[in-house]
Amino acid sequence: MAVSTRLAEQAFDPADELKRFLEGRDRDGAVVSFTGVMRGKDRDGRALERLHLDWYPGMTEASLARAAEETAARFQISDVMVVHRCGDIAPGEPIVFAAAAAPHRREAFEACDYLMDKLKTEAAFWKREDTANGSQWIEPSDKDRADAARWSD
Amino acid sequence: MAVSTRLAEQAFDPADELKRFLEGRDRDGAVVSFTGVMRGKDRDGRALERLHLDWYPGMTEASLARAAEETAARFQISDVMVVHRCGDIAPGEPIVFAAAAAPHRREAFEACDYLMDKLKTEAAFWKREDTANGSQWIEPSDKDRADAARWSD
Amino acid sequence: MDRVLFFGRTADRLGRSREVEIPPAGLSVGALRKRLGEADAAAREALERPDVRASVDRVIADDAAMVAPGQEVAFFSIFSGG
Amino acid sequence: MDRVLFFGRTADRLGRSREVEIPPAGLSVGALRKRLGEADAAAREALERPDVRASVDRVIADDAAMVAPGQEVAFFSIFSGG
Repeated sequence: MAVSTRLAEQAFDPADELKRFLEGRDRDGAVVSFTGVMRGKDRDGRALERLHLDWYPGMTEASLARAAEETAARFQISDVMVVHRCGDIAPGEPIVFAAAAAPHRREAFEACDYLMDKLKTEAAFWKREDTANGSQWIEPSDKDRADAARWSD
Repeated sequence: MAVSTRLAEQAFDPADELKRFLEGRDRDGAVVSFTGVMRGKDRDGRALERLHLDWYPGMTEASLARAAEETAARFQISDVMVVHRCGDIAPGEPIVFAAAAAPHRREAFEACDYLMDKLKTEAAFWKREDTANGSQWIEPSDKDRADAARWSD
Repeated sequence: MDRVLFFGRTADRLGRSREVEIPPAGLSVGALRKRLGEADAAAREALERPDVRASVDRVIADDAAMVAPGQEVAFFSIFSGG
Repeated sequence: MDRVLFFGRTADRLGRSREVEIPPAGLSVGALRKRLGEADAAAREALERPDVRASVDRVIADDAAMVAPGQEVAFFSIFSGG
């Protein structure tokens, strides 16, 4: 079992991450990945110039590792990984790439889904959307909280 | 909405497929992908030399397109794609790559999950596992049928 | 002559295809299955398995479906899925 | 002198960090919060918001938790998640 998490201050390529995650993998039949991409518009349709993900060096990395380890402990999976951006992110840039590998696809789907719900509510980031008319700090959405509540801990 | 399906007689790279699928994507926040990899052992732990996926030219492509179109019609997604191998597949080689993009991650997860359940039961393939001791044709597993039955049509 | 196609386990016994003459008035899928089975016991056994399906012009068809000359018929074991 | 860190919305008002003297006997998180708020009204308002959390050595801590000299304290608005 390999649990790998990385906080990326620079842009990264989800395709490269998937390539590495798949390398030499002939024991697991199923790999599910999630890629979160920075959108060009906010919830109200206004153009976004930038997303700033503020982070606390050390604490943020630990929160990524905790989410991945809880996922590994909960599901019958072989490996799990997360790469998460921080800092200034431009529209179209990947924010997060998460992947889970398992012998069976159901476990891979559920593990990746769970991991994303954890990250969306528990990862130690502070999100600020910057538009031409100013900046706004964002809190977890009701949808994120409801998604996370689906998993009875 | 783009629905793209491809039957591949030669090995393909899931990372390249993900890269293309992500290109220019700044309207959708969420992309979920599934990669199915040829395992080195069968259900009973015997070493597999090869998987042969027999296919019916024309009919098999149509079955992939139908699964993807049903997925597109059912979920709030922006794009969906499938690449599926046929012919002789070696252990470690990708068999299938499926991906769905959506504004929200829940829809992307559900669409990709549904699409895989459809493909696992309805795609027009005949699967034969070749070992050192002979070959065996494989039928859909009870698990595949149970997974597909989760979606009440 | 028309060419009937075989896939999956069915092709192990019958090969990739066989030629058969479909009369101008047509033939049912069931009659075609029977005629192909007359070639030899292995063919008959393979085609009469309950899980063997047929298609006409790449659409699944039952034994009552009619086949006209020039249509593409195939027999195959049940799909395994992808 | 010890350095207290700020993140998220809280850092908009207080900057990235401020220096504060933590006495050898230690100080509670709540007392530290109050002392930092004495600097100016904006700092007080930012630190007294009900959703502002604190951590000691990178572990979430409530106002009763004690801080010793040399420990790393941070105040921040609620996590937005990834």
